[in-house]
Amino acid sequence: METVIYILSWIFLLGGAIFLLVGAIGILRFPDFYTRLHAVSVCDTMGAGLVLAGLMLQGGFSLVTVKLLLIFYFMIFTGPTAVHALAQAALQGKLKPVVDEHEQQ
Amino acid sequence: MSPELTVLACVALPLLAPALITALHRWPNPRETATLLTSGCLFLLVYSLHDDVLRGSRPAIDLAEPLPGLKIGFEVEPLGMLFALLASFLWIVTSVYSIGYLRSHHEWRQTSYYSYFAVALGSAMGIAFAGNMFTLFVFYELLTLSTYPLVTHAGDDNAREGGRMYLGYLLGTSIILLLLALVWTWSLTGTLDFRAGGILEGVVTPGVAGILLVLYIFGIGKAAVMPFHLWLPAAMVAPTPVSALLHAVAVVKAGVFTVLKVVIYIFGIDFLANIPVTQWLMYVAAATILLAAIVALRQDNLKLRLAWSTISQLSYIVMCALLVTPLGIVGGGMHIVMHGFAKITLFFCAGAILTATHKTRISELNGIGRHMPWTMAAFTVGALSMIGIPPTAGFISKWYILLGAIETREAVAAGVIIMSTLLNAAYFLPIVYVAFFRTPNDTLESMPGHNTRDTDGEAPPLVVLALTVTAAGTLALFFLPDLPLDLMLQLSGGSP
Amino acid sequence: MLISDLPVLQVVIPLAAAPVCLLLRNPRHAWACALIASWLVLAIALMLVQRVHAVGTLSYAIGAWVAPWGIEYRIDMAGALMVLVVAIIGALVMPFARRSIEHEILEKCTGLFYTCYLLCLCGLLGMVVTGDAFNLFVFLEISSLSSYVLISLGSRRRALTAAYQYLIMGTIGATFILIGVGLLYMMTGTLNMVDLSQRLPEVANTRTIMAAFAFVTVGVSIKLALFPLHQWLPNAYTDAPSVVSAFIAATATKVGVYVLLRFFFTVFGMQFSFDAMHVGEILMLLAVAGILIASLVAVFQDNVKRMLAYSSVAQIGYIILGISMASAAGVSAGMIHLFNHAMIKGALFLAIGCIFLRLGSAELRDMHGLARHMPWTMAAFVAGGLSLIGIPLTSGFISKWYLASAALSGGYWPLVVLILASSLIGLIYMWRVVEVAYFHVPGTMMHKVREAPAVMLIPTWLLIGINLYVGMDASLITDITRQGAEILIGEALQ
Amino acid sequence: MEILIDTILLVLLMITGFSIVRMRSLLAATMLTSIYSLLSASLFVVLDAVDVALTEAAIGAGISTILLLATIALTTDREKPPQRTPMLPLIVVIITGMALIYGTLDMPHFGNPQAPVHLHVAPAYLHDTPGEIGIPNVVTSVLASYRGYDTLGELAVIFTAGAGVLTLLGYRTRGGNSMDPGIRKLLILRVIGKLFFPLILLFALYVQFHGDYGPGGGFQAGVIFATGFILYALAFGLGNAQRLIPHQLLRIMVAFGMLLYIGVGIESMLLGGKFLEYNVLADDPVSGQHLGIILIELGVGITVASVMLMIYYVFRSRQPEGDL
Amino acid sequence: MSGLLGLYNYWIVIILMMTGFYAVIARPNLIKQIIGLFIFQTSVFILFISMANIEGGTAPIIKEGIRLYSNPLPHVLILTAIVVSLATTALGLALVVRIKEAYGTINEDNIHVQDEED
Repeated sequence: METVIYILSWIFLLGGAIFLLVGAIGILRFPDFYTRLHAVSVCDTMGAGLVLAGLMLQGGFSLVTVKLLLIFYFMIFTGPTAVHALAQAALQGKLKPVVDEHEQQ
Repeated sequence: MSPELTVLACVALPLLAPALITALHRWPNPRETATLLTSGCLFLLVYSLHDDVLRGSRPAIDLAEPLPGLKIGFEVEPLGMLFALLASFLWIVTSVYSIGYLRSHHEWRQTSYYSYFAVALGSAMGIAFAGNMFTLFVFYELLTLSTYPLVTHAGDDNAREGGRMYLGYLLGTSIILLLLALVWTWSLTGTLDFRAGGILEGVVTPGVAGILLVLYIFGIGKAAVMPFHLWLPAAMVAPTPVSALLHAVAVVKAGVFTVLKVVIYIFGIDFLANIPVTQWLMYVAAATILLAAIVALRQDNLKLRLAWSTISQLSYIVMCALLVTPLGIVGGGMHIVMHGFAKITLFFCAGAILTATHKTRISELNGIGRHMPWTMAAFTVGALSMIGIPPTAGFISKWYILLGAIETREAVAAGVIIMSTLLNAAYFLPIVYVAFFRTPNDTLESMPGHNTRDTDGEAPPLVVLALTVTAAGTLALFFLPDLPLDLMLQLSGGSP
Repeated sequence: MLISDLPVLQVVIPLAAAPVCLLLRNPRHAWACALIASWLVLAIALMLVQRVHAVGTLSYAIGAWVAPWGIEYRIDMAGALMVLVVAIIGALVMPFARRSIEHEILEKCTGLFYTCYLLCLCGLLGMVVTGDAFNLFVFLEISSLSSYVLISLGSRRRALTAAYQYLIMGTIGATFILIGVGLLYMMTGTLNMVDLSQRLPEVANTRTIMAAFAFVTVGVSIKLALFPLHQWLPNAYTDAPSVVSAFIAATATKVGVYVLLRFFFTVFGMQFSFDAMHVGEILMLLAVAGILIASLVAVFQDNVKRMLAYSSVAQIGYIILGISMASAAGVSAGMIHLFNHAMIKGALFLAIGCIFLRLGSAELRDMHGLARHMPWTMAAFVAGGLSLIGIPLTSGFISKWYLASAALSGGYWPLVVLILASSLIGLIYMWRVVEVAYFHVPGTMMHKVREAPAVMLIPTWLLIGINLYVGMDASLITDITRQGAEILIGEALQ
Repeated sequence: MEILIDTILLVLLMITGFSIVRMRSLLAATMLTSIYSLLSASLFVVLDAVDVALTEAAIGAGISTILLLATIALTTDREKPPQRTPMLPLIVVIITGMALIYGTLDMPHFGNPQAPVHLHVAPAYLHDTPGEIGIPNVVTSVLASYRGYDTLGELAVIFTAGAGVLTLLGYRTRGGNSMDPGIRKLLILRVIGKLFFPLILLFALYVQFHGDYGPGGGFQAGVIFATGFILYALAFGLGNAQRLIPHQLLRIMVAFGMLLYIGVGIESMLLGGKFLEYNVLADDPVSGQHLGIILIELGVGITVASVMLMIYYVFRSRQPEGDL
Repeated sequence: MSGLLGLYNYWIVIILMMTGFYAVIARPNLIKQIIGLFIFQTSVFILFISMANIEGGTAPIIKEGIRLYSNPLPHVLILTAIVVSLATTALGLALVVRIKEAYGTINEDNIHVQDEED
């Protein structure tokens, strides 16, 4: 049983890490602010969630898991809110999204 | 009053007088009365001490001890007694003169003038009665500072320039050289007391003593040994009474007095005689005598000529001190008094001429003796005394100096005395000649816009009174030199 | 509360008074609060000096945790002297402050001004009495931060840049001290100064300790404005409100010097500092350069406060010069000058404060003929100036005398000449002011100028009085400094 | 493992540090500074300094960033390229760095249990805390009791900063009900803000009173408390936040916290002990210590929270109305 | 860890410190200077915390069964120092705001130019 949980937790952890990595690559590769924001927000929520889940599995039924749950709770609220605020601010700052010129024509 | 308290009073009285003078600043007559009263009292106080001193007692009192081993204290000894008598007596005369002079010139800030004058005199008293070198140094600096406002009394750019030089030279030499010498002496001996026979003998090598002597002689800038003499002509921007009392008597004599004190009580004559540097310094003084006299020859401004003459005469005294013989010391002490009377007379005359005719240049004085007979007669007496012709006081001091030079077989010194006598004659007698024997040319009567009331006749009576008194003193001291002579002989401890 | 609690009380009283000041709405009340606190501090300081004199070094374990586990307050004779300096200046500046501050800074800031002043006072006192290296850093920061604020309150906008510059340099200095203390702790495991001094000899020849020494020295040198780390000082003193200039000029750098003394002699020990690290030679060189250059720069200043500020840099040079001789005579001379200079500079800056109140300027060109309208103020200025130059019967003379004789006995010939000659440069710059104030014809603006109020003149003259008293009878102060120097040197010799 | 994390974090710190120096945009530099602070907080956790990590995260990454942002909003976010040659600073820096590296050569190695720091003074804290103070968190016991006076000094520093900022920038009251128009649009932010505000306060209280047993204490709690209100002010506008906690109240609280701390010290003196000797506060020394620590931590918390909030108010109130 | 590797940690910290220090003294922008100061100080904190570390130790919170704790004293010192650093930053920034209002710039070079003109 323990081995199963252990392996499972590592799968979660690694999966989370991959999501985070992808998000980071997205930040670097995407062309403009909004798309980058998109990449990071989506991947981060998922990645962080997976990492937390993995950690919870390792922690078992203890105070640590409760704390991790709380963190998860905070994360799912704050992450999107922050991204929303950022996008809103960019929009207010008259930042135009980059649009593919071929399509526009 | 016990002698100790009298000593204290002598110093404190003039230092406290400004309070009274300032309090009376709205009422000129009481204010001047206060000055006169103070000076009179001071002289009486000082005079009351001289008996004790002649009988051999040395009233002493200690006031404070700012640093361990360094006291502010007073002790009266013959040389100081002599200096104090001179300064306090001439203060009375100068006060009288000042009143006449300042009022006729409508000078501003008379209250502060009298106040600082009193402080300067107090400092001179402090120097005279100083019981140790530290006290002397304190009052030496106080004298510099209290005379600074007097030098710059006029308050214009000229005065400021002169004041700067005055302060720069006097504070500069005293702080860098004299203070260094003091600190050094103190660190070597642990004391700065004046002791008969000196405090340095046996403590330092002749080499160090030589350096110290150089520091002392040049550090005492008030003695105006070249090359630290330029402050004296610069100080001539002061009102004439200031030049008269301070820069012919109190300040400069304080300088040479300090030199004598250092020679007698810090080094000791016997010790000093063995230091080779002494002789060299004497030659410097001798050179100063001659050079200053030559410069004096070329001055057209009367006060400046007198100032250069003072430089020359001061070095007489320094030279005397450096002859390191009792006779020389006697001569030096006597010259302090004799030159004091003569030079103050000459300055009074210069001031009187300025007051009466607004003239400062010698070349403008043609025939002035006819308009101002009293003044010019007094001037003649002073000039004769400076040259050393009997029956004036100058003869006596020169006599002793010459004796001292001969005793030590210093041909150079003797030669210099003779030479400078000739030079003195060369720069003073022409003035007398011009004043009495040349016909007045354009200047006196026909100057346009000139106030005729002033031109015709003498200066204000108070001025004339003062200069007559000092001229009479110059003559009297020739016939009655006992008081100063007794004091000096007691100091040198023997008969002439 | 007993007599034995005095060491901590003198720091806690201003510290407690500061929040009270913040609460008081009325600036007058805040002023009264600060006044009472600073007078209490003075009373305690006097009692402390007397107690240290009677029973020797005082030690107070805060929280009853004995050193090195707890923080210790330690007052020996040198510390007591410093406490006295700070307390005297603090107590005399306060009565002066009310009028001056009402005139110079905005009304809504006055209450806060007193809060910051009290904090600064508390920080300086804490630095002096603490026996713990890290606690020193904390109180250093209290005093520094509050002095940045105090300086920034000056009426010109340059005050802001001056305060900012001071903040940057001060923080760099403090961080250097922190690094040094950290390295010391790393090698010894303790922060208590006495404990440090006992444990250091074992590790004294390690490179870490040498680096620690260098960092502490540089850090403290910035705080005390040792040439050439003095750049913050002229601006800060020039543009701060007059009261602040007086208070900080008289205390802050002096406390810095004291901290340096503590580190050199108590913590690192004389042998390490002077024999192994050769700090004496370096300091002497810097002190000489500082004295000469800063004095010369002072001559060319047209703002009197700036001139005094440069003169402060030079005077700090004298103090350091005394210390750099590493002899009991030298250290004691340095401490005498430390005390005297605090009193002199305090008085001079207060006099300038009086002038500023009436003129609204400290520029030389605005002071033409000022002496006729403000005779007492200018007389105080002249008296302070004479003391700065070192005229006999003033305290400046005493310190120059001791410095010169210490240099003589140490065989430093050229230094004696330098000490004496540089006082002449002092004469030049002081006399520029005197000439302008006494000899120039007053301008038209001058007619409205009146003498400063008595509440400002009295503290100024009290400081001048202290100067003159020390000049007349220095035995009290030389006694204290001699004991202080002996303790410092003696500890090093053990 | 720890060493690996440690090394990676250090490398990241270096990268961040260099980027900050090179960065021309001050806004970006500020964000990187915040990251720098967060990275060092992580490093502190790795190095077993949990209390420090919490503080660094709250203060370094939190409040400092907010202040920097507020300043940039009031000034400018572009840095002009430097005109002077950076040679002299470079030399100074290199010399200083070399001196330090020279100093490290004789240092005890990283983590060495035989280092002097682990042999003197500190073992006594670890050994005596349970008996003398009776709380498990040794950091708190040293902070609040053994070196309680340092903490008082530290509080005084914060107090000085508060008074100083207030003196420098002054305080301008903002119209009562106004809400920044920029914020009015952000409905989501407001909702989330309202949701989190009580949670943050709750967390602050936890950190405050749990400080004896785990990481935390007055400083951290105070900062978190202030952060909660800052969030509120961001979401609902400064005016509303000020109605919740008026400036005057802050002023009183700032002073009250200080006085509480000093009061505990004076009280212990009055009871016959030394300054800050908590043992005398109760019959039993250990409970006296407990009481003392709780009281002073409370004082710290109150003052820190109110100073932080006050500084924020002051900075924000400088901004023209309606500006974010 | 042994040899030079044992000092590696310190060396990186020193580089960090110098990075911040450089920003303080080389950059004319006032905000950048404050940021530099902040980095300088934070790096010093890392130095302190590094020295508190003990191999195999845990956080200094007493628990049953654990014998090795890292040194709590540097932690306490750094808690204080962090607060001090914040106080400095806050004051510095307040000054920067005032300077901007008074001079219209936060570039040191420009400020000097204006000061010269005064």
